[in-house]
Amino acid sequence: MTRTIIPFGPQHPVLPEPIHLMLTLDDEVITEAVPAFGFVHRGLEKLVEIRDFHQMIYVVERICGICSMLHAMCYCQGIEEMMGIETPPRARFLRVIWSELHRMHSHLLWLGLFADSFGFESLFMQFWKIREKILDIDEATTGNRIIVSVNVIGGVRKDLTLEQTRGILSELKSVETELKRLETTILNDYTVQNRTVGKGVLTAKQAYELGLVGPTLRASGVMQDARMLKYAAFDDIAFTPVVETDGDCYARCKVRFREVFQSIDLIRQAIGKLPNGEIAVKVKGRPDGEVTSRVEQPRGEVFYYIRANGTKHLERLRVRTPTFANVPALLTMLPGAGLSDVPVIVLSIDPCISCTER
Amino acid sequence: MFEKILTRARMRSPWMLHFDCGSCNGCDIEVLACLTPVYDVERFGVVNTGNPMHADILLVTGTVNHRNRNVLRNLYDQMPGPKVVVAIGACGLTGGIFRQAWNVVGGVDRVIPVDVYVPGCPAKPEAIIDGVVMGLEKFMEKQHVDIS
Amino acid sequence: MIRHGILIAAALIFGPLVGGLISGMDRILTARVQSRIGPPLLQPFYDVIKLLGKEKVVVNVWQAFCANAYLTAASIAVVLLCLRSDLLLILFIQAVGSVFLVVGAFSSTSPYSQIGAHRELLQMLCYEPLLILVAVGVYLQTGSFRIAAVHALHQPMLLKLPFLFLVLGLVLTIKLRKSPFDLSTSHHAHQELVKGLLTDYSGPLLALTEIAHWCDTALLLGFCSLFWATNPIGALLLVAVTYLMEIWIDNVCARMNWRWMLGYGWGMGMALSLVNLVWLYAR
Amino acid sequence: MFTMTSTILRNLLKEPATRRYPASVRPSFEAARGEIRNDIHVCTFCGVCAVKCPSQCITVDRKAADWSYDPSACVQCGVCAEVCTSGSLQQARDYRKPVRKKELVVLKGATTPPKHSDPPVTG
Repeated sequence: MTRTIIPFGPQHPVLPEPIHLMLTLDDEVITEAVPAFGFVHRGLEKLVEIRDFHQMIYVVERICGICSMLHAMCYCQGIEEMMGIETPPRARFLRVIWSELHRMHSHLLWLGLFADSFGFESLFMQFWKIREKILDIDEATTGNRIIVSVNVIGGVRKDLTLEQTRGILSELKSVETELKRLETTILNDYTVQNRTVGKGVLTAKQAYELGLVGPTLRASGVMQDARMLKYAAFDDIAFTPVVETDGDCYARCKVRFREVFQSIDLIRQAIGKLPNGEIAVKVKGRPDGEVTSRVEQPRGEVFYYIRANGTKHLERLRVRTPTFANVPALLTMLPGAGLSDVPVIVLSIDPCISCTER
Repeated sequence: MFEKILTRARMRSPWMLHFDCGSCNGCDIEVLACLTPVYDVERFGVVNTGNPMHADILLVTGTVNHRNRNVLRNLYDQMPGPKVVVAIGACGLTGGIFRQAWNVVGGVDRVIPVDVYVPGCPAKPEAIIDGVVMGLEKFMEKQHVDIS
Repeated sequence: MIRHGILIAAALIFGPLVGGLISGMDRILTARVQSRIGPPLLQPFYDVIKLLGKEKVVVNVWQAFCANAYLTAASIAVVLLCLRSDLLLILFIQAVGSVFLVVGAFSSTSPYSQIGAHRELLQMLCYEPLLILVAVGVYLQTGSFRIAAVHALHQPMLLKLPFLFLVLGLVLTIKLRKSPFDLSTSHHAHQELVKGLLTDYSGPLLALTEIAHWCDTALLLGFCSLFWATNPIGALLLVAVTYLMEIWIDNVCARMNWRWMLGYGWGMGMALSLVNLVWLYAR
Repeated sequence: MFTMTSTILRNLLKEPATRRYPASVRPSFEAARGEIRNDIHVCTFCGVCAVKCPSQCITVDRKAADWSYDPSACVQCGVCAEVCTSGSLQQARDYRKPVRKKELVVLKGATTPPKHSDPPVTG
């Protein structure tokens, strides 16, 4: 067979999101991959001109449904820093709990989609079955399965009762046992390893030079995690990033799988140390000045730049999302890979196109 | 007689095509979650085909923008009839919270005819199942229209 | 003559019917092992009736002809099996049908369809030699390629050809498009080629290929049943166990790539067949 | 290889995880954020909800005593119910059902709006 050009996307069942990849194939081996973006661009950063800075929380929350909690948290932390608001300790711990729940649901979703990318449908179903438990916790405590809308400037909107924290802990226990059962399959199965080990390898140097973030970077052996900045309540919680050294799809899978357990541990710590008190402080005045804010999302570090001018509308909002940083890795890894490895490699960076394009 | 059997078969075997038309992933994931064990829409014969040529029911999530409107139009045109379009989520209905953003055209119905609107942000899987079932009733009506 | 007529009619009706029912049961069981409820038993029939009633989109005339030819070949193969005809003839007619399916896919311009067709050719390259080897094993055992000779045996063939039965299982996995080998197209959408081979078949044409696929399923399971031809209950049990194993394999394996399939299929299949054939020959 | 076997056997022996949705409906969680309902007789038409709504899908006409909202643009964040001064806006637990046609919800109160002594203070 000679040269074939495959249009991968914008509508493709492997990746539900619209990204268009022009894959030039030479006998099922990729020689060139050219991405085309813009199918999800909504231009919401410009909405700051017509939405005030409180309303923008709900807009940035809808940049992406999978990392929504962390977008809002990053935005609120930025505004709080700008306005010099000290959030109550309880609110900071609650933010950690919900953000780690969000990370768990995102990673479980990814593990399922990843299993599906190499055609392991029954494994996909198992991960998504477990994920429903996390979503139930979210819905019971915040009111919505995915877009939790708990962050406000100065704290959080909802509180956890003692009963709810107990409920969370017992649910997490069952999630943990069910995940342990799948550990041998996703990490040790012959067919899974055959499809993931040695695929899309990035060395630590390459990964660092490409400017990758998040699990994709940590799987290449670079220890970097925005949670090490000790935002929210992370200064009171023991935390070491999960790092693997192989830098292939299997290592990325391993990092994310281990991070789910790490999140369970972090939530347990946060619930154990949850202080009493207020959950939000009253906000007075208008933001003025400029600030940057960083938070570790499931996909990596998100970066917000906010500039305000003392009115209720912000002057400029700029979001740099983790997938934006990780896409160059894709273009390095794809040439030379087989067509059947494309979904595995594309998913291994956990692309979130709606974040990237906003 | 054959018409009756055909309508019954159509109602029981809606193969779906899901197009993320610039959604925030919220509704997207809920559509996928419908396929998974807890909701399992395969009970109603729904299969995620991913191929417009095979699909009967088009689930669209998210806002339409100037770039993906052509893709949406193409997908709709490629589906052989009879077909049903279900718009999902506040964004799919009107553009939701983004409808004043500069690159947003608006709801899905600006580009293709929509049969069922499923509100919500994101729409719950139960609501999506309701929407699909409601869309299937359309097959029955369409049949009557065709005969008369 | 009348007996033959009835047999042919029965094969034409019950071949696809049995195949469809098996496919329905397959879907329910697959759903159950994935902790779901799954569709009703008659779901495949609803699907096909619906597809027959869809708007006809013909990419080109050649493809329409190919879909019809595939169905014709597949049903002729089932009829011949019921008439206890020549095993080699059946296998060749079945292969001709598959070739038509591939040619139809090649005739469209969609790259998905093209690559799917290419992979299907590789799959055929993998399983056809193995099928012939199984037929050779049957010949060595019975002294004839005719199925009637198998029915004349006093002892189940499985006892003499256990490894060749495993090889047939391997072929069945490829032919049923089950998981490690669902390369060219699969029953669910999530794969890099969308629907691969079947991408451009749509509406009534897709229904034809689906019915033909049921015939293929019935044919291969009928072939399996020959390994316990002495007793109908034994044959039924053997087929049931074989199919359960297929569902099991489907649900515990990831999809592999074609290199692995050729290596594993040929390596494992040839080795098992040779061991069995040498054993038969030496005895 | 075949490490998934124990999981699929366990699934086969246990009940499916499926909730048979239309046949059995799970009640919504207490905290669930569903559709917005306005008790128009209590509403004072102060317009805070319209100002605060992040999706800007509520319009209040004070003179005509009109309260209308676009359910198909609502993102169900619950801010309007939170800031409602008269307590007339409530967020129900149930999600809004799918519809065939998009419609605005227009509620008409008494033509002379009840006087409220306290003008709303926005924070």
